Amino acid sequence: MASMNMIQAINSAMDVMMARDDSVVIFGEDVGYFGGVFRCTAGLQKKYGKTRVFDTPIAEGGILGTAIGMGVYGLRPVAEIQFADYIYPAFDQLVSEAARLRYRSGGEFWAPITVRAPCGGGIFGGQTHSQSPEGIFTHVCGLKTVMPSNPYDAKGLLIAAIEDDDPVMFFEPKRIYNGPFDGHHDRPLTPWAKHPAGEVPEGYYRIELGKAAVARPGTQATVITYGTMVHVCLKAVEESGVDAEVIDLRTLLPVDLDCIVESVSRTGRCVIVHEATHTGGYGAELSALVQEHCFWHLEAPIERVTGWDTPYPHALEWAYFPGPDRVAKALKRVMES
Amino acid sequence: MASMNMIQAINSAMDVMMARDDSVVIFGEDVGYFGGVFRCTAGLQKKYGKTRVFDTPIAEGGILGTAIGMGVYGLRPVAEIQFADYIYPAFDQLVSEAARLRYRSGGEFWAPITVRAPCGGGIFGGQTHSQSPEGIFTHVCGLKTVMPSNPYDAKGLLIAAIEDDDPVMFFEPKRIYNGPFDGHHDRPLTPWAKHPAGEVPEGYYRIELGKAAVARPGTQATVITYGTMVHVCLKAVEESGVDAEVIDLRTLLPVDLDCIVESVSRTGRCVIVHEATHTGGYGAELSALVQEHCFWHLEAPIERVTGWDTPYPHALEWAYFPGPDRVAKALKRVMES
Amino acid sequence: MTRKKRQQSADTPPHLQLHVPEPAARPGQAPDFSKLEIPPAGVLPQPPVDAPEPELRVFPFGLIRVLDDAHQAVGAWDPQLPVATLREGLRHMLLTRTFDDRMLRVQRQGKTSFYMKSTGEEAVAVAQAYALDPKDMLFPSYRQQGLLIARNWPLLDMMCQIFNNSRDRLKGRQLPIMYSSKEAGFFSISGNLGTQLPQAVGWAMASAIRHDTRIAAGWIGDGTTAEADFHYAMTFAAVYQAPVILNVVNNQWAISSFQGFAGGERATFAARAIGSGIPGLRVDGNDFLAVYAVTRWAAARARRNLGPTLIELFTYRAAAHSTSDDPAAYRPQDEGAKWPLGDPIERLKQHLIKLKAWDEKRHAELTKELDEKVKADLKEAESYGTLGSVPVAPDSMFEDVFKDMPPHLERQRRELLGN
Amino acid sequence: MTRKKRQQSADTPPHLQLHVPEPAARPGQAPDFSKLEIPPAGVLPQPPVDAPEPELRVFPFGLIRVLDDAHQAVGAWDPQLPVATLREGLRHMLLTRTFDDRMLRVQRQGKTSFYMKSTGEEAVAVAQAYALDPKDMLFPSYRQQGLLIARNWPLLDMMCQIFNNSRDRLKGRQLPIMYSSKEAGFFSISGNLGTQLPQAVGWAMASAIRHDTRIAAGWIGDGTTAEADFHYAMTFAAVYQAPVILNVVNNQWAISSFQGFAGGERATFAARAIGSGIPGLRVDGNDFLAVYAVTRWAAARARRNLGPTLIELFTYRAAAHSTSDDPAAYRPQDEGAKWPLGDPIERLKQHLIKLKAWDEKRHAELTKELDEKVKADLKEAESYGTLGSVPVAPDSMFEDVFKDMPPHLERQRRELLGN
Ligand SMILES: Cc1ncc(C[n+]2csc(CCOP(=O)(O)OP(=O)(O)O)c2C)c(N)n1
Ligand SMILES: Cc1ncc(C[n+]2csc(CCOP(=O)(O)OP(=O)(O)O)c2C)c(N)n1
Ligand SMILES: [Mg+2]
Ligand SMILES: [Mg+2]
Repeated sequence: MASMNMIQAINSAMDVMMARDDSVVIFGEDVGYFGGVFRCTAGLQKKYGKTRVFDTPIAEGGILGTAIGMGVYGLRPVAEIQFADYIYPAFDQLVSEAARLRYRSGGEFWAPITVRAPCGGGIFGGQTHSQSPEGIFTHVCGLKTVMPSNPYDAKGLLIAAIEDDDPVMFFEPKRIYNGPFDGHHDRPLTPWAKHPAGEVPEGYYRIELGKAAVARPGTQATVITYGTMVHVCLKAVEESGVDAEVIDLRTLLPVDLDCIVESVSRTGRCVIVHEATHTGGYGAELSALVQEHCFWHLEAPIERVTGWDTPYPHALEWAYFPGPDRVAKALKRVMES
Repeated sequence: MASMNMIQAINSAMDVMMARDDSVVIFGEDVGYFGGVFRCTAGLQKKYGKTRVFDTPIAEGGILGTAIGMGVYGLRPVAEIQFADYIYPAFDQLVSEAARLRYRSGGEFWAPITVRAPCGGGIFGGQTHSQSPEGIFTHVCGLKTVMPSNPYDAKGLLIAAIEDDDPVMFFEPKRIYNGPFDGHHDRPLTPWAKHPAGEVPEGYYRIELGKAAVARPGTQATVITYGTMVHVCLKAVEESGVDAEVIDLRTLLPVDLDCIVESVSRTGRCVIVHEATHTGGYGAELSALVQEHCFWHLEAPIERVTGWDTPYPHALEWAYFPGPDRVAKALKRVMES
Repeated sequence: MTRKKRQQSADTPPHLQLHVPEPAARPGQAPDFSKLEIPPAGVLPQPPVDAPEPELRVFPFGLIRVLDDAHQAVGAWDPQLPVATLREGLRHMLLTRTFDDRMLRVQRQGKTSFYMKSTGEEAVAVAQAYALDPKDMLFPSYRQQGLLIARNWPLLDMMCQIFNNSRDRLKGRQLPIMYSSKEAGFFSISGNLGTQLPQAVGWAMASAIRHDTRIAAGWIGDGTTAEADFHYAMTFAAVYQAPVILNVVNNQWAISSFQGFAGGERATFAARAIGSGIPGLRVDGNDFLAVYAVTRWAAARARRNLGPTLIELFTYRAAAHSTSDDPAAYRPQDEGAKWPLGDPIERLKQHLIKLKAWDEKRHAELTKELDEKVKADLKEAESYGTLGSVPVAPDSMFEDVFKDMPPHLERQRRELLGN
Repeated sequence: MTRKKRQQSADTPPHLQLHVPEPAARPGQAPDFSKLEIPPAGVLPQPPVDAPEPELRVFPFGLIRVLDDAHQAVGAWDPQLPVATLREGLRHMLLTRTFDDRMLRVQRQGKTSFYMKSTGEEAVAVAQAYALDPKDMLFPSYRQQGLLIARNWPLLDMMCQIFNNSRDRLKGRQLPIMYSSKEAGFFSISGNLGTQLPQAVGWAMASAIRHDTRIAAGWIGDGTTAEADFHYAMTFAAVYQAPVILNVVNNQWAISSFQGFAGGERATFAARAIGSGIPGLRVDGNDFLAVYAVTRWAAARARRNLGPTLIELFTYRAAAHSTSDDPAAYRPQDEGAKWPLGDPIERLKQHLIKLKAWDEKRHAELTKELDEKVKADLKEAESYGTLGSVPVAPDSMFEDVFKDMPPHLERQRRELLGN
């Protein structure tokens, strides 16, 4: 066991997989010699060589187009998109190719690529360094989508994603790279070293895709969330005084419906929280699923607490970010009705 | 008044706007001399000249990138994407630019572009000529999304879209270009000439964006749908014997929430229908909205009837297409619970 | 500054005009190739495969030709192929055309939904398949069915895909002609233009990473060069010196848009190579020998770690774009017949006749033999069903979306099956 | 066929290797420009603006220089600018640098979140702004703040954007330096690389469609040439002969990636023009006179309906990529200081001194004057607040998503305001 922040845990996952499987290759903008603008690939080129860890042209579509070709050859490419906000130029290769290849070839060809991308706000990055586009990808059949909330999960899920034979979108909430951010931006951040999930095995381990975790058991309501918002929701539960269960989805697609249904059927109340914009976000799918599967148990309308339907405004970051107060308010509303 | 099919109505809308406003320009792959693979721009280049109606390179991202520049200059570009399935290469220009420009420039710059794209299946087009990607765009703040279900609406909505100062995604369900397809692919198609909505004024008229239409009033349940599925749902209602109200959204974003809430509050039962894939589709947002605003009126779980979460399979088109039987079954289910 | 600027605005410039490309002739007009420059055959030298790129910059502006107008093989690029190979090439090209003609008829009979011919472009696919190693990986567009045929892939298998019948390995999922064959090293054809080109580069990069010996080749059309994927492929191939051949089949039309809308009015497509610092060869795509020779040259270069090559294959799309298209609406009906560089099959045939290795009688026999072979395969293929005539198991629709079926697809599968 | 193939595989090729570009020097090593070819100043002729593109194909492989190593203006490209204009140019370049240095300090003081300098690249923005008409539309990247400054846009306005304060016209929405000024003809800077380039082409196409006289210019960096938008811009500009100037500022670095990862090892960026059949000029980006001259030439060409020009401005990113970056981690610390083409401000200063139109004393005075001007503006800007020091009305967040606020945003606005 070692104490790792999320960057170190992600780095460790790739290190472990590079050592175990020489078909794993890593590339992206500035990931090679420099080790990535967030340092997630630091030291890997030195350790595994320039032809397994390398820098690329600034062309996200080219990065994923070539990644697919490498995957078809038989490699396991792990491609970094520098910010999730810059994944759109690669959208066609993801939707029309990575997600469709196995299907259209009758199972003959596939590309086991892992696409890593830092996402989310709270770092004064402005509208093009703060986005959470996961809801676009969960609508695309053929893609798996993952978003960890802590170092331990990040490593185990990334290893599972790299080993997965389907394309996996792996979103890393950059706001919690260094510590579990609870939304109180005016208070000092606790480092991962002080958090149990900052204790990470140095070696190989997997966390299966498609399995949620109960971040906090509770009886009165169910909060369904993922990524940075897990910590915001835990804080909100604490501050609201509501004994709510907090579910950390970890994998958005395939989603762990059993875990959700079991919990909401028990509590009868549900709040869904994500940082992404509201309309058509993944929260909409979660809300639809909950009411379809728990309708007769629901005692209050399902609430969605999300980013607003605007770009991420630089100076108004904290008015945009769905903080603990907004979550707590929603918890109170579902309790009151 | 004249009898028009949907292609003619769309052509007429552009013709009217080209004549009224010389800042309107039309371009896209094969739209110029040839008049478009679906003939929607037939005759317009001859009438308005090569510099207002022209062919483009095969580069959807370039088509919309230049369209934005033209919009910034002061033109009103109407760009055709040959099939909605081919819009993904333009995704970055749509999401990061068209949708964000007014916001990020504090209202100084904007691009009043209209993006026309034929969508939907039922024509044996296979997985890359059958997609309904509207649910990706309704999640993008800053874009408006429209999908007409008949010639009269198509013309009025397209004129409103071209006049709109925000970017508008205008999806045309190609299956109903020639007639209101009710899902019974084994029966002859009634042409628009035999349908009241095939009666279209030759001149200028608008249908405001953001206003739904009640395609069929009803009392026992509410069916919320749009595009081709409007006709499928009308048939399903007829066949199910349920006196359901059928709402044709026409504009998906901004959505006509009042119309939805008024209806579902009355009927207490709701079925949402679209052709797009299920998970994270626009139906999820509609379901979430309905349960948020009509929770206390709901007497049965909201049902979603959609395309399956797979690519559109060529030979299995009719097993994939959500036909009247599936909709009728759902109606019966919501009535029984 | 402001003073200076006023001066500038002073020299009042003319009013700006938008240039919109226009082909030389439209329906009703006579085909016009007067602006077309066709250098004589055999004039261009063949550089050593390790020639540095700066020494190769004449090739994008020339046209490599081996077969001259008298059907003789001339010049440094003559690959000097054995007569047996030439006859085999003729056979594969003719088989491709026979197959195309037959399948078009089948589509017209309503036995399938769609078809695309490669008429006039058979030399591209067949000669290039010959010039490559059987283990090299091919990333084609939808118009290189000749690659599969030249690799002796069973027509029967192709027909079963076209019919989406019980023997369709793609389980009825794909539009006709969207072939896929891992065994033949023929990558799954995409409906989205151009996506295969950076994938070909990625595959080649992987082959280099693994110190393999196999190279990759990709094909796109002239119109598709405008897509981002062409740019990505060129950039990544150049940066990593990937062992790949990037082919642009310039058949001068993209549905109704002539090559001017892809930039063909201003430069050749081979010239794009200069900006990336990789060799660009422009070849008469209807000249079997020339196509073979340039492809061999590019393959040798790639195999020796000398990097990628861009090849522009200059040809003409003699048939309609697809069964959904009617060229009479946008180009002169006889334009194809008047194409100065002729027909690839006719030209190789005449060359063989010149070599006294062929004659009309044997050609007629071959034509008949191939026609019967195609008919026979077709008969068998139809016995496994045509589009819609045999039920495909509907729930197979849910397979292969993912390697293992996740719960939500399992639920949907059960709903479809009504239980 | 099969026999032939066996032969092929027979000549066993070497094992493939992936080439991964590597810069000449890394931290700890001495800067190495030995492979760099710098032709002397004044050698290249200036072609007439209506010269056909095929006659211009030498320029992408050369380097247009006017100021020689003795700081004299030499050769056909000397724009012969009045001394007053040169002094003004020096002033605007120095003002840009002074502004950059000051704002960096301000960021370090925590008064804003982010900053990006253009140090070493001031001649690009300032000389190009001079060479264009004030009404021409500019589509810059984030490193051409000099364009605004050369157009005499108030520093105060720029500072207020950087501080997101009460005078920020962009309502606190944008990251610092993401300027936008319709009045200055300066397009809203995008955080997404390259998107502005096809937009510049579209704007120019519109100007041509409307028979306007204004042209457009767009800027991207060397690294950004790999993005699709560069390809789209080149293709559309060439096809429609749009009145636009496409500028590639090759400062040799893209964050930590040297230009080799954009293809710079194989060809110049100006050479991309050849493949599109448009003129490509490569210029010493640190030579104020040369940058002015090539831009004037390209602008004149565009204004006369002679189409687009690609300009590669060869320079060096002397500072860090941004305040989030530390170049010491990936390049020799003194590489910038050793850059053979020197510093644009120093070189213009020395040229003016050579012309007896300037001296160290006046330069020192100017430096002081500009420093005070920037300080004064800064004082005023700070009086309107710095990042976070003044509350921005939170509900302004919902404005301008659409022209009119739709109901769902109105609902969200009310929720935010708690009513
Ligand atoms: C991304 C994308 N855009 C548009 C289309 C529609 N489309 C199919 S083929 C074609 C023309 C392609 O022309 P070219 O590249 O010259 O190839 P050719 O058909 O001549 O072989 C077009 C526009 C598509 N399939 N994919
Ligand atoms: C689409 C996109 N991908 C990646 C980035 C992250 N990024 C910002 S600047 C930069 C380097 C750009 O280098 P270059 O084009 O040479 O411009 P320079 O910074 O040198 O002026 C990168 C990769 C981005 N902003 N947008
Ligand atoms: Mg073509
Ligand atoms: Mg750079």
